[in-house]
This record gives sequence, structure tokens and C-alpha cells, in this order.
Amino acid sequence: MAKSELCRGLEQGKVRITWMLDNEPMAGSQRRGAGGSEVSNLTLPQFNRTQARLWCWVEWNGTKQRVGVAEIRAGYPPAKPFNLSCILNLSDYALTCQWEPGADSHLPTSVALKFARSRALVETGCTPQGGHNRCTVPRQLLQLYRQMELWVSATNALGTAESEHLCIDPMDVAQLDPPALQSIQSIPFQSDCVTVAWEVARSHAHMELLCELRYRAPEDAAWALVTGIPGQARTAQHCGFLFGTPYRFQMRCRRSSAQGYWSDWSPGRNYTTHE
Amino acid sequence: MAKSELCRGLEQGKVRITWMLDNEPMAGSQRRGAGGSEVSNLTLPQFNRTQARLWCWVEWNGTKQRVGVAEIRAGYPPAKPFNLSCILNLSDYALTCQWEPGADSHLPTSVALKFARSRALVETGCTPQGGHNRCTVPRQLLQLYRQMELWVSATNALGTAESEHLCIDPMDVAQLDPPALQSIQSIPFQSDCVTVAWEVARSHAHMELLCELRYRAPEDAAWALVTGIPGQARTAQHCGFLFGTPYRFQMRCRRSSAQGYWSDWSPGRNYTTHE
Amino acid sequence: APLAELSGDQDFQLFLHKNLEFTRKIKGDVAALQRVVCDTFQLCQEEELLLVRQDLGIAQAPLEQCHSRSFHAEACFSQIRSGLRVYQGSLAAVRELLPSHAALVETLQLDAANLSSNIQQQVEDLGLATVTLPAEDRDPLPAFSSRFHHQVGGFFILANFQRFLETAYRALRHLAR
Repeated sequence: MAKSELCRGLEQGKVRITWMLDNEPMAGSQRRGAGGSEVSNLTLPQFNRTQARLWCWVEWNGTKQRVGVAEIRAGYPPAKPFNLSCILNLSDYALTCQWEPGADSHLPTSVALKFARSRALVETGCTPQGGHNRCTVPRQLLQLYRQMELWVSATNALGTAESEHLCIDPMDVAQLDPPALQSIQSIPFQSDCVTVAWEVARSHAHMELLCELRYRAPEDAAWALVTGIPGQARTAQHCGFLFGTPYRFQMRCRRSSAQGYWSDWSPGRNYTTHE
Repeated sequence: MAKSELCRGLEQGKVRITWMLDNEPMAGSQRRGAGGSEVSNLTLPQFNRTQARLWCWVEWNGTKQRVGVAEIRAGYPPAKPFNLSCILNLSDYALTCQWEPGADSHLPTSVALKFARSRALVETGCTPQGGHNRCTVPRQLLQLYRQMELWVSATNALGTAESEHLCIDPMDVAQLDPPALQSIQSIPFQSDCVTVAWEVARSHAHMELLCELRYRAPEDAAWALVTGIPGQARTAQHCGFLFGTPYRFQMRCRRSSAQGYWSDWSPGRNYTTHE
Repeated sequence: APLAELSGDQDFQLFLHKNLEFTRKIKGDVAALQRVVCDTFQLCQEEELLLVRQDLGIAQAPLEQCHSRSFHAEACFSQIRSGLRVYQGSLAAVRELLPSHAALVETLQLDAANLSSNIQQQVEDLGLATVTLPAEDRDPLPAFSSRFHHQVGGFFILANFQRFLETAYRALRHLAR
């Protein structure tokens, strides 16, 4: 039911209202309302749009005049966001989180990444821009080396939905820079063994790191993998290599205390074992 | 002459001061000053550095202690900036100016682009960032379609220098987008003539433009040039082409009222004249 | 010297030539905003909104001194200037209406202010009588009683400004060689 005040210039009582849904004429009824107003009454059968304008037209001096409009929006309560994951960028210690938004609700929906530090005070970490499904919590809001609770909250006119809550210590989801392989040398008198030396990024010098080495000869189908290498040792020995064979080596690391992310594999380095 | 208050814990009268210019010991004299202070007096012969620290050391508990420092800077008054030129970007109507800074004064120098609109009120247009010799005056500070006076001002501890003043209407130094050649067709019964059609950028629709067309056959050494084409006409005819010859066409435009900048040449377009 | 005599003045002709282009630019930007209002709110035809307009009280800046019948150059210039001031103010209502086009509306307000001061400074350079506008006689923004009235108000502010610019453009062209 839509009510619009009468406009000046309309002789009382001879107001003939017609209605249009965007550009489609609609049937409706009109009756006198309180205070000389005219009340329109329409029913929109199977409204199958998410957005439309119901226009109120009036005849005036032989012309049709738009005198009122009702904006109609139709949609659903917000879907529950899912697949929330976050990553800490060690160059600025900002936490970038991303998620799946779920089905479109067709309604203006405000989305925010919420978080609670230990004392359960709910704060807004960040709000996605330009329709992206990710945003970045600045360092100032983070509590490092301590569990934080993070979740996505989506709200529109029909309700609010929250994603699963993620309980993480931002440091546990730190994205490490790959180590840099410095040298690979055969071990004298044990030419099936090599010593690998590497450097870790200076900004990781304080971290306990767990690294993996992988190597492969050209004819090998898959990489061979050496796990459990302590990162800060900076060198490691490994045996079982064929003689006089060109191998390609790569290394990556992770914080040993966490289920965090592996760094990318380091740039490859080639080495041919001695005869 | 350098004066530093005595530190607690130094017995009166037994203060032995030594001096160092960065890490070089320096000869100097020391005398009692007012209020129990110790006054050092040094002369630095042919000081040939632009920056140094004169340290004041004192013996204390058998150790040498740094107790004071004087920062010394040496340089020249700022050089006069030159070759000031500006260009107006038509996508945001911001004016970017650049200049040559002249010789380095070796002293901290603050540089700013100054301007005066018609009523001679001097304002700061912008200040270069990160040591660049250019900066951008935002639209809000500009007065379009009217002469403005712009110059660079450089100031350090030893003085101020100003570049030549540039008197321009920002619109006269607008950088235009190139036109877009739409089609080239032979004129029926005059196959040595063609009609060229082009479009100008929408943001230039209000400007009077003067354009040039250039064309060349593969074997031609140089481009042939057609000048004085009114830009908003959107089409032009030109004759003198060889029959059945593949030509390459390009066009560029400039604001007709100004000595402003030519746009870049439009992307080329090929056309083979009829037999 | 009366303005008519100055029509031969080269500096005055350059002023007219430049500011004719400036006016064309502003008209183009106003037209762009009119297209946005049409696309966004389905308000495109003036004749469909005459009845509601009566309720809105949208001021139209007078330009009768610029019409050919009663053309009086100096008075026309000051009417153009005060009209530009009125529209520079009322464009704020359009900016509220179209937040995602705030930059274009702000550019329009800057251009209107620039054109007004270009005219003022040229008139001063020519030594003619100038009307100094009170610093901030911004007419209070019309208070719209509903979102729909605000949309129609925005529509008419732009439509009136476009007509105003058309008249101002013809006046400047009338003076230009």
C-alpha cells in the first residue's frame, strides 16, 4: 500500500491515479484517505525481480505526471560465509583474510571481518572494498603470539549471518619467505653425500623453522624429499646420491611450532655429484 | 666553540676533555667557563666534508666517555632550478610540473612548486616527494582557462633560489589523448582521393582541435603530412594517392587555440587504394 | 568603455574564446550527470515531473540581461556570475544524491567557481563595474521531504543549470567575433 501527499494544483476529488512497475502498467485500487490524501492499494502477483520501482502517475493538464515512487527490493537473508582463511604478511605484519561469500542475497549487504582478542571484546578488523571477499587487518589491531578469534559477519535488511569462527595466533599463519640455497658440495671421500648450505630471510632470524629439501635428477619421475631439517642450522648433510649425476635442489620452510603455511620453494639450484 | 654542561659524577676541576671529528682526534683547548662549565675551543682547518660530527670525550673511571656532540654541515646556497615545464593530465585535470634542480647544495633543501593566480596571492602548489624533481598540483588549486604564474622555490640554511616564472593557462599545456582512426575509404570515381574518418576522446568533445594526418606507402622514405585539419569535423578528404597502393595512416591533434602539446600519434591504420 | 567597444580587444576575444570552451566542458559534464540521474532513478523526461516540481521550490538563476532582446553585457556578466554561485551551491544536493559520482560533481563545482572568477577577473581587467558577490551567500539547500523529492530536485537542479549554461554560452558567443 503506497500513500503520497497530494500535490498543489490538483483539484480535489478528480485525481485519477495509475500505477506502473518500472515501465509496465499495473492494476490497483484507489480510495480517499485521511486528510484529503489518496490511498493506492496494489498486489504484485509473483514478483520475480530483485529490484523494481512502483511508479504512481496522475493525470494533470492533459499530461501524465510522475508523483511518487516506491523502490522495491527483494532477496534473501545473507548466506553464511565459509572457507575463511588468513595469512600474515611478515613485511608489514598485516593479516589478510579471505572467504567464500555464499549465495547472493540480492540485497545491499554489509560484510565485515570481526575479531575478539582474549577478553571477548568484539571489534571490526576490516571491511572488504569494491566487492572483494577479502580484507586486511592492520598490525595495530592484532595480538601476536596469542590466540585470536576471527569470523566474517554479513548483514542485510533480512538478517545477519556469521562464518565459522577461526581461532588462530596470527604468527601461526605467517607466510614465510623462501630460504636461499647458498651452496651444495660433495663430502670428501663420501661422494654419494652432499652438504647443502642456505640462508633464511633476515626477518625470520628469530623464528624456529622446520624446512624440507627436495632434489631430482633429470630422469627422475618425482622429487625426492628430505623432511624435518632445522631451519636455523643453515647447513645439512644428505646421502644416497648417484655419482656424477646432475641434480636440481629446492628448499622451503615453515614455523616449526605451527600448522602454518609453508614458504614457497626456494629458487632451484643445480649441482652435479662427483664421480 | 662548543659548551656542554658537566655531567653528574665528574669531580670538579679534573675534567680532561678530548675531541674527535667523527673518528679522527682533533687538537683543541679547554678552559673553565661560567657556572662551573668547561668550554672547548677548536678550529677545523680546511674542512673539506659536507657533514661531520665533532665529539666531546671525557675520561671517567678509567674509561673514555662520549659526553657531547656538535653536528657540522657544509654546503652552498641552493642552485637556481631551471627548465621548468608543466603538463595537464585531462583524466584528473591535475598539473604535473618538472624541473632541473641544478647543482647539489649538500645541505637539507626544501623545494616547493609555488604559484600565483591572477590576484598575486602566492600559494604552494605541491612539494616533490622522495627526492624527485617533479610534483603534481591538484585540480582544486588550479584556475582553468586563465593565466597562472608558476615557479620552483628551493630553500636551505644558506638561502633561497627561485626558477624562472612560467606564465601559463593550464589548459594550454593539456596532454590530449590521440584520436582514433575509424575508417579510410576511396572516393568513388576519384580513386586518388580518400575519406578519412576518426573519433576524438569523449573528454575532448568540447575542445577546438587542430589535427594532422600522416601517411606513407611501404617504399616511401618519409611520411607525407596533411596539416590544419579541424578535429571536431570527424572526417576529411585528401587526394594525391597512388592507385592500388597500401598506405599506413596515423593522426594526432592539438588544441587549436594554444601552443600546447600534440597528442601522441594515433595507432596506425592500413588501407590500400583502389586500382 | 562600454563592453561593446571592447569586443575588438584581443585580450577580451581570447578570454571569450577560452571561456566558450570552458562553458562547453561544463555543459558536457552536466549532461553526463543528467544521464546518470536518468539511468539511476528513471527520471529522464521533464514533462513528467512538472506537477512535483511545483512542490519543490527549486530556484532558477535569472539571466534576463543575457537574452538578446534586453542584452546588457555588464549586467549579463554579473548575472552569470551570481547564477554560477547559486548552482555551485545547489549542486551539493546532487552530490548527496549520487555519492558514487561525487568526484564528477565536485569537478563541476570547481569549474563553476573557476568560470565565475574568470569572468570577474576579466571584467576587472577591463576596468568595468563589478558586482562583488557576498562571500558565502549560499542559499540554504532545499530540504526535500522524501527521497523521491530529493531525486526530482536533483533532476531539476541539473536541468535548470543546463538551460542556464545554454543562455550564458549564447551570450558569450554573441560577444565573440
